Amino acid sequence: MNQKLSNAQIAWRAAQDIEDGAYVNLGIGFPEMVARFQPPGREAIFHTENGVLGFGRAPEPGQEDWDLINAGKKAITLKPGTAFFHHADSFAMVRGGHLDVAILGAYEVAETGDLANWSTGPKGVPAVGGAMDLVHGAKRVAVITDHVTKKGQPKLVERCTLPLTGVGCVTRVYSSFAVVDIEGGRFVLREKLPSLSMEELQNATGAKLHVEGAVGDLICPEELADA
Amino acid sequence: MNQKLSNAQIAWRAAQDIEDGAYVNLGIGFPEMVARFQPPGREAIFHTENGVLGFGRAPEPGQEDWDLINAGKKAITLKPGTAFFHHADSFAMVRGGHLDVAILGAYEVAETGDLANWSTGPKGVPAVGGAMDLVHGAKRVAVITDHVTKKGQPKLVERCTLPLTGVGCVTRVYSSFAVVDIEGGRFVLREKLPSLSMEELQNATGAKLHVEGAVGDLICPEELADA
Amino acid sequence: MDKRLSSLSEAVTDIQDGATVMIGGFGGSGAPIELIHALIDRYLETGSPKGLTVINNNAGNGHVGIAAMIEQGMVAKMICSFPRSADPTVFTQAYLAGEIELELVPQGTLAERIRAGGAGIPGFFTPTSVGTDLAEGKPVQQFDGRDYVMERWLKADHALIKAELGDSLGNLTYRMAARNFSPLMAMAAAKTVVQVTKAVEPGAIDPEVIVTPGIFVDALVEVANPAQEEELNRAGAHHP
Amino acid sequence: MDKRLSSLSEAVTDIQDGATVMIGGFGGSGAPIELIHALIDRYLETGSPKGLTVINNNAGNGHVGIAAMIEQGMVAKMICSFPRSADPTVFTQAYLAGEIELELVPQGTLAERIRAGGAGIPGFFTPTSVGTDLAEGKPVQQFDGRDYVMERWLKADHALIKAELGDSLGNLTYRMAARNFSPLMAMAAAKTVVQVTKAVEPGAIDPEVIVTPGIFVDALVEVANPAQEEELNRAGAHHP
Repeated sequence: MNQKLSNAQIAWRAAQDIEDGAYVNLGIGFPEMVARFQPPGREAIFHTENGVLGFGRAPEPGQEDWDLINAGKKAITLKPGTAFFHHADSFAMVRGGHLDVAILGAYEVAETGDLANWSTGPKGVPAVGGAMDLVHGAKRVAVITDHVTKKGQPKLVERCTLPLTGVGCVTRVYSSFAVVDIEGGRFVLREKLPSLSMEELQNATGAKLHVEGAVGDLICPEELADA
Repeated sequence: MNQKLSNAQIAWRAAQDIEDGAYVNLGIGFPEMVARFQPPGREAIFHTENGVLGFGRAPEPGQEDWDLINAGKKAITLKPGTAFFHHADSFAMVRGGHLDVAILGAYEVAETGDLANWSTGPKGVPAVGGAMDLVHGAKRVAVITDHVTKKGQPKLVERCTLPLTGVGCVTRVYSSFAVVDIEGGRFVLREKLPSLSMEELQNATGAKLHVEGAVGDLICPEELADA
Repeated sequence: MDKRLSSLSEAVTDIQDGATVMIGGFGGSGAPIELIHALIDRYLETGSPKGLTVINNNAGNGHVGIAAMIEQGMVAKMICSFPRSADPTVFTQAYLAGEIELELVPQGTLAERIRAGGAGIPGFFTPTSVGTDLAEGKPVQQFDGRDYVMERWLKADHALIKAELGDSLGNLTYRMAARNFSPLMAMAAAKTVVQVTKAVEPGAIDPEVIVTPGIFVDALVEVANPAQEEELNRAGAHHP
Repeated sequence: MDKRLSSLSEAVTDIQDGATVMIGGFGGSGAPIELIHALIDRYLETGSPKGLTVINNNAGNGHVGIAAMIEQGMVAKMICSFPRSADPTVFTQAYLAGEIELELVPQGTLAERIRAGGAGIPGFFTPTSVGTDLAEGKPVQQFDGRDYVMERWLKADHALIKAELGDSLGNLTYRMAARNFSPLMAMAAAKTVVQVTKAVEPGAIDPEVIVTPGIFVDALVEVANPAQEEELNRAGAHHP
């Protein structure tokens, strides 16, 4: 069971479900990678909560303008149609249901749709950013994540043990092993790595994986395997 | 008792209390006239709730641009420093306590500071506009009004009989006879027409006029008497 | 993705009977006359849409725009702050005859309720209207010793607004005081359709001066040289 | 009326011990470095102001700006959404040592609470944080079958922000993503002081593109070629 998708492959798979013209917010860190893999012929419009809509790719090193950054404080660029606005308008977009998709990272996702991704407990400095707004704002909240922790513990669980970001908010998980929908308080398996048996996948998952209809093969570009 | 100030004289008197640089909203109709009488060397900045701050005087007839109007739907003009904004920002200015003065008309003002100026009762079509926001937003709410109705009934009263615009909101009344402050639920006379006796003034007033210290002479430019 | 439509009739085709429609404008400034008239024309041809709830600061003036909608009997209810105007006879007659319902809302509360609808805020507290007839039946709560009224968000099925420049992504600018409620309504409606005086390509509007970002706009149609309601009324115009 | 000041020291002279201060910026974009450093310089000279409550999205980075304020011991409490950064050691050490208080607020709630403070809205309802630790102790109310948390406005004694153009009446524009919280903070503080990259005369800014109208601004000071926090930190700068 050492086969798994790379982060780039997970991000690629998540990008396949983003429609042309969709308004999308990508969480800071790993989810930002999704923007690299827009399918040909489709153009999503990316929102960053610090007040930019429709921005372009990262600038070349040395070309950064540090007044033009994303929520992860990374430099971005303009493209035709970019708009600036203040933070209250930005979160009106989020909370008001104007985003089509938010893609976030996770410490844990429960079969109830609960998400924990902001705090690993009382130690250290807590930081929440815009995650709690995003999970209750976007029309569709998806998670991209390794299927298990570095120690091999399931990240898809019955109930979250870490402090929650939101209750019943996630509807799809793109993991390093599978694509799983959350429907009616249950994990429903949609796609899995062909190399994994159902038993192996279930053993790596902290709650029951339901099967309804066909389970597709989760196949991502090989050239992203090392990315 | 047929001597009284003209509307222009009342507006002139109210204008004398507006400080240089004050942010001022003038109610639609009669209060708009206050803008004409800014004392030399002072410049107030006028706000209209439909989204313009720091506008200029009325345009010459024929020069109107009907996209540039005030709350009374009268044409206004730009001047250096004018700003446009939407209605939510405009009422953030009002409700958020950013206006120094609002000057409004009145059907009735009570010694409690209650104001009635939006509805004459259940007949006809009610219309409130921004009056209810203004009375609870501006740092100082003043009223300009005839001292009595056309039928000679007092407009300064113990308790309003008409539907209220706001409770305990007015602090000064500029009338055709007097300048009256509202303090601690009482009318306190500050200035009166020299030609009126205290008894005449009290008889024209629907609640007790208190005197604390000197009562000044209410003297306005003669040339405005017929304006 | 290109949000531009080629005709006014296409822009108003999916408004259903009984829908709630926000219409931009304060008096005549910002009134999307051509969109409104296209909607009236559709009603005259097809009998739909009718039974509408219309949200605007006013209730029409003269015999064009919202007044003409009321005159045709398309409007069941107005939500507004100031249904008086220089020539409000159409609304006044319908109202006094009991043919149209009125929800009167203080102007700042109206603006904030619409913004709240767009911003996902289902309720908020305001000092406006405390102790008056317009607060009747609404919850009152004290904060720091002062009373406030709780008001609910306002949303709509459709918004019809007018803007100055609009690019194909829906980014908008407005013209002077014609801005008023339109940026708020664009946020609060499930579907926002805009008549723009000039349609441009993305990038033609400086990102710093965009007032309504395209995420709030579903479709736009160019109407060069739009009619100004005030000028129509001064000329005694009727629609149709 | 001319709101322009001639020096940075004059701009920060009336901030008292224990004051609540909103500081613009998201990370380094929009951080009013020169105003902050002038405040630190005043503290180093006079011992005041100290015991401050600072409201910002973050809690400083490196050893300049807000991080330098914390490093000098001027800050009793941070209200922010994200006190982590590339180099947040100053806040982290003070926090873990119990020397600074933290009120953690979701970013959208922080923005809306500041706007509410500026707009005279003492409380509002949001779905954000429902069912989480950050909603603990806050009233929950149901609207249309969904739970919402009631949040209170945030106001401040002072706001220190950075803008691009500013005229003598206080009308402002911003630069790209440096806009972020600053227009909201300008509304919510009793006294708003702005460092502008270029001071201009009234009329030099198109009325359509003004982001913060002058009514929200009390004073401004020109700082041409302002430092960018991110660049300072990449260069390993310290203040003082």
